[in-house]
Amino acid sequence: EKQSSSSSTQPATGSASGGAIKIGHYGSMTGSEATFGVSTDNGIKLAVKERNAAGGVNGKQIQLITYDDQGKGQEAVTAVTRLIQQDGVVAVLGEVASSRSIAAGPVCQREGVPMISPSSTNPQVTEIGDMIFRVCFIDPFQGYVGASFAKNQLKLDKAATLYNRSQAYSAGLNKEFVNAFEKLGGQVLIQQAYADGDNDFSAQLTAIREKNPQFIYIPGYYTEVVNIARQARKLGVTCPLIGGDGWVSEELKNAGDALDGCYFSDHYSQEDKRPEVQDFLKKYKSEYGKTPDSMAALGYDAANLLFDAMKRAKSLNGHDLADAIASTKDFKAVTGNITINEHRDANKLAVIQKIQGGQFSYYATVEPPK
Amino acid sequence: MTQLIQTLTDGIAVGSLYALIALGYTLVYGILQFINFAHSDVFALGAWLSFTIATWFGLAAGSGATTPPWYIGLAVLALAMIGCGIVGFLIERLAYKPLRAAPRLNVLITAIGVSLLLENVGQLEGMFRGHHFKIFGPYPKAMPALIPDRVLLHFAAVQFRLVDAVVLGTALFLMVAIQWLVFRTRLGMAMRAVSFNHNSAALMGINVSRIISATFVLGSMLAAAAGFLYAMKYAQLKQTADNVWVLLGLKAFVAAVVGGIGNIRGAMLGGIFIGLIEFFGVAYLSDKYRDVYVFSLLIIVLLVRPSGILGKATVEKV
Amino acid sequence: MPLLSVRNLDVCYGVISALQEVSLEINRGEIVTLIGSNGAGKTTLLRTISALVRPRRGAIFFNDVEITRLAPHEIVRRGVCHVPEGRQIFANLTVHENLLLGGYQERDANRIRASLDRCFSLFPVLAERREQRAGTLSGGEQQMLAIGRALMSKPQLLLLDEPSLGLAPLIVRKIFQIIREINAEGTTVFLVEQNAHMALTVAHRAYVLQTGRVIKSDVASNLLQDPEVKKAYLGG
Amino acid sequence: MSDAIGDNLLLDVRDVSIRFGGLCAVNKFSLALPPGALYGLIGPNGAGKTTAFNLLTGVYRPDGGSVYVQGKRVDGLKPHQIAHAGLARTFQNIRLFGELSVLDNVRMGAQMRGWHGLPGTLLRTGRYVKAERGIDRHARQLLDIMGIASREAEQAKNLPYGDQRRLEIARALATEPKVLLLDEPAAGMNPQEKHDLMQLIRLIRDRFRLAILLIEHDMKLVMSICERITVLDHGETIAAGNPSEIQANPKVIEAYLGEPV
Amino acid sequence: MAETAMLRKRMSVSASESPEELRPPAWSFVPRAFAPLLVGTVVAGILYFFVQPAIGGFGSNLLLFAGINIILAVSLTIVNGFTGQFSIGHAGFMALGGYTAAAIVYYGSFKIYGDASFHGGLVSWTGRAGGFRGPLLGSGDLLFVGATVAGGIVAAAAGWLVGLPSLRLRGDYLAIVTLGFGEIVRVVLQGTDEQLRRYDLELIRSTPMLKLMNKLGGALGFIGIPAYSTVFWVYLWVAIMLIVAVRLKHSSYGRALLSIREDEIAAQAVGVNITRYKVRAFVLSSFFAGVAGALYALQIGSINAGELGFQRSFEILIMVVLGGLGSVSGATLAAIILTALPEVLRFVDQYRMIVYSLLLIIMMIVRPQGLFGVREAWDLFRRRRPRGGA
Ligand SMILES: Nc1ncnc2c1ncn2[C@@H]1O[C@H](COP(=O)(O)OP(=O)(O)OP(=O)(O)O)[C@@H](O)[C@H]1O
Ligand SMILES: Nc1ncnc2c1ncn2[C@@H]1O[C@H](COP(=O)(O)OP(=O)(O)OP(=O)(O)O)[C@@H](O)[C@H]1O
Ligand SMILES: [Mg+2]
Ligand SMILES: [Mg+2]
Repeated sequence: EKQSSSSSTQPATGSASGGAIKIGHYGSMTGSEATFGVSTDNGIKLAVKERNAAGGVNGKQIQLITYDDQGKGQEAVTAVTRLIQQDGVVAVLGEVASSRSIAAGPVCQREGVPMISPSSTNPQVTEIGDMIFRVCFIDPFQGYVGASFAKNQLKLDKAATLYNRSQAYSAGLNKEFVNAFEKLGGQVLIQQAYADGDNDFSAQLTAIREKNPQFIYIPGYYTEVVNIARQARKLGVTCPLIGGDGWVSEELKNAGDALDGCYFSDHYSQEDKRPEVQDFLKKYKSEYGKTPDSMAALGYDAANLLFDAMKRAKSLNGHDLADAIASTKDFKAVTGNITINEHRDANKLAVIQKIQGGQFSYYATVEPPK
Repeated sequence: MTQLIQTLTDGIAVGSLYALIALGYTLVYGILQFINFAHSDVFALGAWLSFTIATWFGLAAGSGATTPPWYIGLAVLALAMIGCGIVGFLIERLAYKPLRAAPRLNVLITAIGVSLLLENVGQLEGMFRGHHFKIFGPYPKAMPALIPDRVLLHFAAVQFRLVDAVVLGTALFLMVAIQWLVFRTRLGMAMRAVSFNHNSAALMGINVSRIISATFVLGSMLAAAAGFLYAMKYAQLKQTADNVWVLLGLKAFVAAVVGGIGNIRGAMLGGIFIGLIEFFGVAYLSDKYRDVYVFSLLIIVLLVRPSGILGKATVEKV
Repeated sequence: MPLLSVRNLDVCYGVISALQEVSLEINRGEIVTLIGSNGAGKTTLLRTISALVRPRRGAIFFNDVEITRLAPHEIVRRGVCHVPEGRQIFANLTVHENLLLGGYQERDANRIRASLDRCFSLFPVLAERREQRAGTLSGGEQQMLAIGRALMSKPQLLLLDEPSLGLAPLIVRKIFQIIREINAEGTTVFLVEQNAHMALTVAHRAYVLQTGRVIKSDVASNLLQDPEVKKAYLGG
Repeated sequence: MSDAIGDNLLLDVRDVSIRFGGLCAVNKFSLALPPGALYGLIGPNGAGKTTAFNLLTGVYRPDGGSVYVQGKRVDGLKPHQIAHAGLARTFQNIRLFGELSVLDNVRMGAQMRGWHGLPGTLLRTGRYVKAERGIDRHARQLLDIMGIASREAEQAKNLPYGDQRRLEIARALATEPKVLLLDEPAAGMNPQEKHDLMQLIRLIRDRFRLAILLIEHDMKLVMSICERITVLDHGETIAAGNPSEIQANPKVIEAYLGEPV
Repeated sequence: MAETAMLRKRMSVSASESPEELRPPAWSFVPRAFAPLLVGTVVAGILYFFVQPAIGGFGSNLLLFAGINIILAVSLTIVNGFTGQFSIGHAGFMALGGYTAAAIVYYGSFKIYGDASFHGGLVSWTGRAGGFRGPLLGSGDLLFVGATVAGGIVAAAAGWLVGLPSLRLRGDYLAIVTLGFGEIVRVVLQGTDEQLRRYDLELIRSTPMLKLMNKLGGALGFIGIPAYSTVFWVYLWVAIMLIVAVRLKHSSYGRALLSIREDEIAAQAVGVNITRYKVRAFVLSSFFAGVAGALYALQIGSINAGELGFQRSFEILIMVVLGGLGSVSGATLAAIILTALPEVLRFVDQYRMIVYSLLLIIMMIVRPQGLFGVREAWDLFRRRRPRGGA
């Protein structure tokens, strides 16, 4: 009831915050990528609410300040500067898109405030410096997961890919998948691309159909995959489609039966009996009335990992906090057990989900490459 | 060969959707000489309204859902058109009308403002005074199928579907209907008079405000129809601020310009042209530069014919 | 009872005052002319009567009903028709369509046809050019079209703003002759003219406007003899 | 006529023609203006008078024929090049720079003769300042002459019609032309104003030693001021001569005047 | 006749003046040419050394973006406001300038220093970490300034290309072509190859600069650029931009542009070569847009073409219209207001963009002529404006 799950954007006015610890989140809450920003924020808000209900961190309540960056690098820089300088947050969560994490990351690095990106997968994000962390896969790993699953488990050799060339996530994952798949001895027959805002993929799918691949790797977001799948089926492309964690969403049911028998890599399985997972699913569903997508789960994990580090940190001073985050080992998160490695990336396993009747379920686990 | 025919059918199918949206641009431009940048948002609104109304009717998407009888689809379409018509009316009255005498650039900026407003209101979802509310929300939704998914024609692996036929047919029908309206009716004559000069039209006893409102309402209803058909064709609707809508609107606008903005048949021609260029470009050149083809075509056409393919060059008498 | 009566009209463009305290009356069946030098405010007065410009103060009555606050199209409907300065014909429409627009508020097809016929009999040239785009007509033809178009609505009062502007002498005489004919058929005419000599010859009464004020009003033939008017407007 | 041929002609037009689609708007139009000439061009509406001006000033490109300004061939050149050659004009439908001030309108004309480039403008070189001061002075003088100096700060579009016409003339004069083409400069003026304007035009011609060609429908005026008159009808030159000849010419009476004025 | 006599008198007022008295003394050239620039430099210096530390990181961040937006808005004013050519592809020029400068500085740093970190001097120092060491006007500064100018030049070249169609196209048609151009730039930049990184040092060293120009980062954008733009540099460019725009506006050159806006045919009739002027307006305008893009990329340290589409162009256009078409001071003020507005509106939370768009509509309705109309802020304080040389 109190400012427990405050997503308030009021600047610190002393009285309102009391002794609360402030953390910031920046993301695209409006504009064309709002879907992802809102999901992440929902996950973070849920984590904050739970944490505060459980007495906060070290006896202090957490206050979350969320700033919208409209999906623009410039706004991201401004938002993060404001979070740090005006609001005095001890840590920053964000962004979904790698390009914006890369734009705003240097601010955190310079100001010595740790930043945890929930879902920026480009390897270069954490290369900004020792203040920048993440809880998601990086592209090379997930690309490998997709490739090795297709090659080793499904025994498929001939791939086509269809990716969003204007999105770093999609383009990065595509590249890593192709690398890995070819290294494993597979053959990528054709790579096709689309751009943000495209909604008709029949031209690309027609080109792919001509090559007759055994499967299509589609490293995109669920917002596009549904249409791609439907159009593929209409064009008579019947091979399985395989994707990454961008697929995770209950909106996949929008595809009807078009995605039946398709697979995607994910951080965790919703059938996983671990209490972290089941609690999260239940609470998320009761709070927001829908199942979380991976952005929400990663936002939730990023926040909880941060709280965990806060508890362990010598002080909430940026460098102490960063040290604590860096030393995270086997943290029990929804999206798997996270260990922060020397690159400040998250080491965790990946699972493969299979889709049937608009629902997805656990299919396999993939180990990291040796 | 299959690829050629496939590309051709797809290009025409998507092109006729462009044409449908372009009709609205061209109508408003032809009468008011004003690029209604909010048109693509009314189009998005049309699609989302169709979804919302279909949901009210208890329809749902997904596997196993059957297509309801045809009159339900028609009812959804009609209601969406009415809804968008009302919104179009309000937009014109509240945002554009006060700017009648202002420079055109101002109206353009206002249109951008309206567009931002519609986008951001559409994606709203949140808490207000402890109540959860939602306009359309930030998540994509699946439109229930109202047109049976039937294949009309087969050619090897190429299928021509009912939905595409309906889109093409509607575009053609509306083109003819608008052409008739503008050139054969009293309202159309008044519209053309208003397009020349508001004051002169008023001196003929024409209620200029009403004609402009009518134009806008009509344009918005066209957008709604296009939105409905879009929802039929692509099932999944992205949130209102998504680039999909903007880009579709932009390409439709480009189509209108290529065909000769203000020219109703030009919109149709331009739409199909753009659709074909896009698909043949992706299929036979490179998938990387889809939008580049469209915009390059635009630039080339305008350099060769500065007022579009069917547009009339307005020579100023000195 | 005057057909049109303008009372104490003040009109401004921003801070520039164009008309001050203008009052005048036009009786049924008259031809009244308004003369005055450039920028005197003649056009402004006509524009105010047909509501294209809003007055700051004052009132306008037509048939004893106040029309000051009406919209332009409502005033047209009441029977006031304005042929604006510079003709303003619909350049991209045909002659025929222009005329039809003139009769826009008439819905009865028969009456429209009757008006058209009358118009074509007044201006036979227009009948010849029926399907031509109005923008390609010559200046004089455009002027005839503008007047013809105004007559289509069978106005009680016709406001003419400088109908002779830029026309060849032959045509000017013709236009003035037509004004007389129209008037003889019962239309009241309010004529704004620079060609003061001609205007005063056809008109019954006249007003003289100087920098936004009515400075004289009299029977036209008197003004034609008035030394001041002669000096200022008739070229000595 | 033959005595007017030679290098001392300011404007020499030979057989220019143009067609619009099927319409021959101007056919084999010829004219010669010696220094100090004040000639008239008349004809019914749509005769092609304005079109002839447009041909001379490069707005339209003639289909045939040639135009010389001070001995320099200008047909086929761009309008701005023709302006530099010494031909200036006013427009039948006034074309002022409406949003600009009256003074700026005339300065626009004056700058043609006092040119300096972008670097000079940005660095404010001595040449630039000098040129700019010269332009300014020249412009103010012209406003004075035309009697609209008191309105120099107003926006051109807000001037009354008559003053707009005067301003157009001032702007044209500011380009320091040798030949001035006036398209119905007195339209919309009352007889007294017309009379004043004509005096002014005469004086301008004397002062600036120009040749002036004038389109006007007011016969009283044309006949009293022009030394020679050319009559166009349907693009054809149907008569040319001094005022009394023209007034007596039956073709002109039939096509244009109607009856003797 | 009395009037004739008066006319004659009016005619004779113009005593002939010797042209030499109009020419200012030669010594006055230097102060006249450079005094404003000097003032601009001093102001930029004050902002950098005194104001920036006082307002903190958040304030100076806004200050920087405001400065960049001023350059963008005023440069667009030259095309849209002065010349009346309707351009909505300004972000495209910005992107070109930004990527060019980014590539030069990034790859140049590798070639010169062997890494892409900051090698700046006194006026490029953002006080980011540690203390300031290094040369007063560090060598990195020179690279940066060169890159900025190069960015401007590349954008200007593109401006020339876009200016050409403006000769044939009018109004909305030109607008849509510029928009198309901007989108093409965006798509092409998004389709470039991946950036070479520090692991590829040898490859960078051995590849000629021009060949590196297609390795611009693709979808991710160009990242890891050393951030040289500081308040000083940005405001120095703001000063240059303003001086250019104001001097242009109040000169024959600028009036020629204005006359094109007002009436092309009449402009030609008074000897204006409209072809040349239109193209030059585009070139000048896009040069500064390119510079602004360079400053932007080198301030944030990354640049992403995906964000520089037509929506960004619209933002700039809004500043121009809001300021008053053709008003330099208006565009400047509007740029400042519109940079700050989204931050001011943060308190309305998720309704921010809604309030923003409503404000936009309302501002257009209540002040259609923009903040200052076509005039300048200083005109509002003066009744008569003795301009030019008078
Ligand atoms: N739109 C306007 N904005 C500002 N001032 C205007 C406007 N229209 C007219 N004026 C001014 O109002 C005054 C009266 O103009 P109006 O056009 O009524 O004169 P007029 O008598 O018709 O002159 P003319 O014989 O030239 O047609 C003039 O001083 C003119 O400059
Ligand atoms: N750009 C054009 N395209 C087609 N026809 C044109 C064009 N310009 C002029 N005309 C036609 O050429 C003819 C001559 O027109 P012009 O304007 O020269 O006449 P004018 O002698 O100036 O008449 P007025 O006295 O009415 O001004 C007209 O029939 C006109 O319609
Ligand atoms: Mg008038
Ligand atoms: Mg003419």
